[in-house]
Amino acid sequence: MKMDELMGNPESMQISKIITENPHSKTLLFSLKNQIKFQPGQFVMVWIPEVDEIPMSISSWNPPEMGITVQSIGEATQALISMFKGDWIGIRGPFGNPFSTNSKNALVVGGGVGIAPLRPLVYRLLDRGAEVTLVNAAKTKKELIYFKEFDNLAHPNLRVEIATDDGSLGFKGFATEAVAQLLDENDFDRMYTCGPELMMAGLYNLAKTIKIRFQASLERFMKCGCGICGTCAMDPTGQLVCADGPVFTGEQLAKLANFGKYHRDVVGMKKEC
Amino acid sequence: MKMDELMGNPESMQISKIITENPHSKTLLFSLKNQIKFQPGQFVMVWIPEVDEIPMSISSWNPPEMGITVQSIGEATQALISMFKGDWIGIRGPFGNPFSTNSKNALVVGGGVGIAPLRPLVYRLLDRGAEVTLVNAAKTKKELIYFKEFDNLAHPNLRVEIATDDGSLGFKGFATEAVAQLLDENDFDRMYTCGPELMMAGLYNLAKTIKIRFQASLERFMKCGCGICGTCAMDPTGQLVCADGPVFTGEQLAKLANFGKYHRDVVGMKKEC
Amino acid sequence: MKIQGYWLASGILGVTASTMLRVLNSGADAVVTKSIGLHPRTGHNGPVLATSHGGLLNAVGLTNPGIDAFEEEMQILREVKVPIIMSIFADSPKEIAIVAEKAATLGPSAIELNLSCPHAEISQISHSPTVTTEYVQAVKEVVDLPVFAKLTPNATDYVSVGKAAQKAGADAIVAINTVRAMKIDILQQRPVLGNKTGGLSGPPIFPIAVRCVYDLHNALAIPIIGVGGVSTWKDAVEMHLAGASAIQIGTAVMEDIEVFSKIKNGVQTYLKERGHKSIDEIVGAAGGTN
Amino acid sequence: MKIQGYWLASGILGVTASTMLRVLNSGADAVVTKSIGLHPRTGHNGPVLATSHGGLLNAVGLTNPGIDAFEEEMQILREVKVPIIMSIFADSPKEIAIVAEKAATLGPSAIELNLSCPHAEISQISHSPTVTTEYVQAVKEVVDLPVFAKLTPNATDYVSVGKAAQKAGADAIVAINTVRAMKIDILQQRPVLGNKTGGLSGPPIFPIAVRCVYDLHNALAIPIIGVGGVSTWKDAVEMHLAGASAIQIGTAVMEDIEVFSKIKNGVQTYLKERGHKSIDEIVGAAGGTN
Ligand SMILES: Cc1cc2nc3c(=O)[nH]c(=O)nc-3n(C[C@H](O)[C@H](O)[C@H](O)COP(=O)(O)OP(=O)(O)OC[C@H]3O[C@@H](n4cnc5c(N)ncnc54)[C@H](O)[C@@H]3O)c2cc1C
Ligand SMILES: Cc1cc2nc3c(=O)[nH]c(=O)nc-3n(C[C@H](O)[C@H](O)[C@H](O)COP(=O)(O)OP(=O)(O)OC[C@H]3O[C@@H](n4cnc5c(N)ncnc54)[C@H](O)[C@@H]3O)c2cc1C
Ligand SMILES: Cc1cc2nc3c(=O)[nH]c(=O)nc-3n(C[C@H](O)[C@H](O)[C@H](O)COP(=O)(O)O)c2cc1C
Ligand SMILES: Cc1cc2nc3c(=O)[nH]c(=O)nc-3n(C[C@H](O)[C@H](O)[C@H](O)COP(=O)(O)O)c2cc1C
Ligand code: FES
Ligand code: FES
Repeated sequence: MKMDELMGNPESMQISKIITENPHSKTLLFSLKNQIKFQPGQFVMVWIPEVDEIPMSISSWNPPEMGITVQSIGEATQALISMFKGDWIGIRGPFGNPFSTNSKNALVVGGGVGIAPLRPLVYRLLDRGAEVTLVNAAKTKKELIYFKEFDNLAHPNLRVEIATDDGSLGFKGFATEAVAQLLDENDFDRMYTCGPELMMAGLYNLAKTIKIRFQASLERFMKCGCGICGTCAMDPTGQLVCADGPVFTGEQLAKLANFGKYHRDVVGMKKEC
Repeated sequence: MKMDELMGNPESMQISKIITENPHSKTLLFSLKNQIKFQPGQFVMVWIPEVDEIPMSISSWNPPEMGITVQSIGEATQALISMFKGDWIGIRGPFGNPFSTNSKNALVVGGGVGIAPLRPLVYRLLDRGAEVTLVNAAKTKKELIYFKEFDNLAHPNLRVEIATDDGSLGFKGFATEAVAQLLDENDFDRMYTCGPELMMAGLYNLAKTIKIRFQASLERFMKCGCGICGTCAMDPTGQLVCADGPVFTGEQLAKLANFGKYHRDVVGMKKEC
Repeated sequence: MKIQGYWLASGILGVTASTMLRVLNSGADAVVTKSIGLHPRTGHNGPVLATSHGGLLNAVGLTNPGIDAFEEEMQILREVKVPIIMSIFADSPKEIAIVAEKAATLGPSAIELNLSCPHAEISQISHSPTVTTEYVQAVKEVVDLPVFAKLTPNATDYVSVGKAAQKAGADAIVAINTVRAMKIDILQQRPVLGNKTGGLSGPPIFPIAVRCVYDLHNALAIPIIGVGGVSTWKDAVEMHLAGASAIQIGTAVMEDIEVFSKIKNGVQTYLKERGHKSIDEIVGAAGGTN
Repeated sequence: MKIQGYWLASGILGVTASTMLRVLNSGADAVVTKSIGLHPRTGHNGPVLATSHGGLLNAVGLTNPGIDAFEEEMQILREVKVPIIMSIFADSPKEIAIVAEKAATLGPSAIELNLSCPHAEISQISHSPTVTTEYVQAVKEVVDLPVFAKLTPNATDYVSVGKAAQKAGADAIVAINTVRAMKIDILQQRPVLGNKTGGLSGPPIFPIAVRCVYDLHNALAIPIIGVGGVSTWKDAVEMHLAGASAIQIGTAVMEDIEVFSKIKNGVQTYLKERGHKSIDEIVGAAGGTN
């Protein structure tokens, strides 16, 4: 057994750069010594010293530099966005199955910080010559992540749509509503998404109706990230979000009883989504 | 650390063939599963179940078949020559530094079961096109090992001389005396030997006098065979017979205070040779 | 239930029915649940895993939803034909009796007592023959199921602890739980695990587990269930020869969930090649000290 | 003597002056002799070594020529400027005092008490604080040299044993001796070691040793000498961070006798890169439980 590899070759490094994305999200950049392979959709386990270890999508990938985009929602994420350049963190990974990048005309929908794993996906799709429509959705304009970056990009194959719940920018309303409209007007061959699970469940239903391929990156509570603790299991298949996901296809999601319904909390008790 | 490799990739196997060499010596043949590299002069550690583990030169090498030639002198060797075809033994190795086969006209001198490691050496030298003179010495004719084999060989480049202490065959007297005579009449570029240490010390002096290269395979009590227990140490260099020997050159032997003088017994106490 | 075959060890994927079913479908002959206590329990902060020198370190800290919430998972598992063993823990004999009684109503084939997690309060139980006796007796008094006592290799005299468990009525011994250990990050100059210290599992502990099984097998009459570092059929054969009637596999599942059937096939081939009619012929065949 | 640097551990190449000199010339800062007893001792029958899952198993059984015959080797070593530590053992406090007194006359820099060989009669000493106290006291009463107590990781409560040794006057703790373990040959279906069971050393025991050093460092005031599985400078740094003032190296010498100087260089570079002025700044820097 190659224990180090299975565990994602744990490595400590110092944060080399911090970018403020919105009032409660930051992107942290750092350099890996290990040469790792990465596919959009994969994540790492981030050790925040003295606090906890939590899963984070890889949101930026320029080897050896990589980055994560963190939204503060509790103790560990708050500690993480409070760190300074030069502070030490631990990284192991990448883990999980990536998005398939086999698309010619892709619809990519990110809700909130769910845009993090979609950022490298968008770049990869563009690199492969695909047409990409990105829906960047948030509660309000201020909460948008990577807004300026994609706005400045002006890539001929990239179209960016903004959706805010309060209409402070772009489409007013939920991402699902914005997407419904886009689907009417366009011929996408695939939909990719990451964000609040209820949003993803809504999008899944839309994709199912018009029969386009669908991939969503799921979040579940994770203690190990590498398929041993069982915390992130899905019912009734016993698939693990860390090892068999976090990206699942529409066909896979159809079999998951808890997708859009419930997740398990830190002790393993069921909680509604 | 590659522990298995350092320990000589231990392996158990069944004895496939037994050849009686003389009243108290037998050659045991068996097949290794591990692909090992072997050079004449190297030895293995042989585990005799329920008894002990002892060093034995590799006396026969036809991969995957290999063999050892055992002379009974105590409990473990007695147990070994009392085994039957199909019995299990353990082998790890090969260990040690081999003979150099860089010779055009070699004198090879085996005393008693000391001929064991010299057997593959003789074949290797002949393969390399060297002229080989083999002195096969024993107390008496009956004790000679591989006598018939070499007698039947009739290789144009091989000359076999027999020496027995009692003159029951060949030269009458000690191997050293037979060798002194041969050195007078021939131009050897190297002398190789294995046998009783006093014999080897005598040969070393002869070689030194006429200034030809010399290599001897030493025996010391060995518990590990792989350089960790220290039982087989030589004074004052701290060289280990198992790891730095068992083959030593004349130059090396010149620095060893205990060569031909004393060895250490099982508990580490000095004993005269 | 018959104590034989290759089982999932406690704490690996054993929190939900769905993963346990998946493990069973992959060829495990039985599964042991995560150790369940009376109340929900968060466990230690992360990192809960680390690695050092080929081994896995964990300090999960007995995270579990509590016996009441676990009923739902057991309901699903009750349908299954293969043995489900419930692992339970508590920090007093009184409490373990309560948990055991509740567990028994959920229909497991046996109950495994975790007396040995090295990074939780309960770590000390199986260091003492007396305390071990109290726990085993407390459970045997309230349930009618087979009860297995899971021991620690960290105890000075694990053989006496095993004897105490046997005398108190344990139907089998499970050996071993993880070995005390830790990992320090040399760049951060601090322990990696949230709990600082933890338990070592995986291949490095295999020779320690074999010795423990061997010693216990030689001293006891009840079956030994071997666990610790098994990842190949050769390991399994060695563990059987030491005295294990059944074998549990934990860490190796991380690499390959098919490990159970692979091991089973390998052992079968070995038995056939060696002319053994059944596994019983090799259990404890390495002989012993008595 | 100052307790610092990288030393040869007891039992590795430590039976003759010549090999110890060779190890010193290869860069070791001190050497510990093989454990020497009152009388010559054959030790166990072979095999005395085996391997399992990356670790080394040994059951040498304290083979040694006895303290009187060992005088000759010590005479040679007395000339040397670096510290020579004599490891001794005995099976009663009375006998260890005799051996210690004799040893003291041979001019070592310190005496190390092997209270912990897991495959000999003496294995039980360092399982008990009381017995450990008796041995350490017996030696401290008769010699004026620094006395180190070498402990076993197999004891339920090695911290209490360490405390007892400290209270009895030990000047340092050496941790750890080998871990109880064994290897069974699956073709021969019998234990490999002549003694059947043995002690595990090498990389697999490293995280166990680190934990032990860490626990002891946090509980004691005397220096800890770390040993167990160290083979790289990274291991050495980790061991220092756990609390080891000096480090002994055994099994890794089998691979490379230059291991001492390689480790020393690696640690020096680490200290420089991290801006540490001396090793003291990192000893125990991983913090602790108290
Ligand atoms: C594969 C994966 C990738 C992720 N990528 C990112 C990312 O790129 N950026 C980012 O900001 N976050 C990401 N997350 C989520 C992030 O891991 C959690 O926000 C974080 O673990 C919360 O820790 P905390 O201590 O701050 O909050 P806590 O105090 O632990 O929790 C706050 C609240 O969030 C809930 N919660 C915590 N973790 C999860 C979870 N994994 N699933 C569901 N609910 C949870 C808790 O139950 C609680 O209600 C990802 C999660 C996964 C599984
Ligand atoms: C590198 C090497 C290669 C060897 N190759 C062969 C070989 O090919 N064939 C063969 O028959 N023997 C060989 N030997 C010698 C063989 O290992 C010993 O004869 C054997 O270990 C004796 O074990 P025993 O239990 O039979 O005798 P014991 O009862 O252990 O000893 C009988 C007597 O021999 C002495 N003795 C035992 N072993 C040694 C030793 N290694 N050095 C010096 N004295 C010793 C004892 O002190 C005692 O006096 C070799 C030894 C070495 C070191
Ligand atoms: C992540 C993890 C969690 C564990 N949790 C438990 C547990 O809850 N109860 C228990 O008795 N043993 C637990 N163990 C110990 C295992 O059941 C097993 O005894 C140990 O890991 C040795 O086996 P292995 O080397 O095959 O993993 C856990 C082990 C690991 C690695
Ligand atoms: C072959 C061998 C012999 C040993 N003999 C002794 C001994 O005589 N006395 C002792 O205190 N420790 C002895 N030990 C234990 C070592 O000194 C050390 O504590 C242990 O091997 C762990 O360190 P390592 O992993 O660096 O080898 C021996 C170890 C080995 C491998
Ligand atoms: S997080 Fe542990 S199995 Fe997925
Ligand atoms: S036999 Fe052990 S060092 Fe040579």
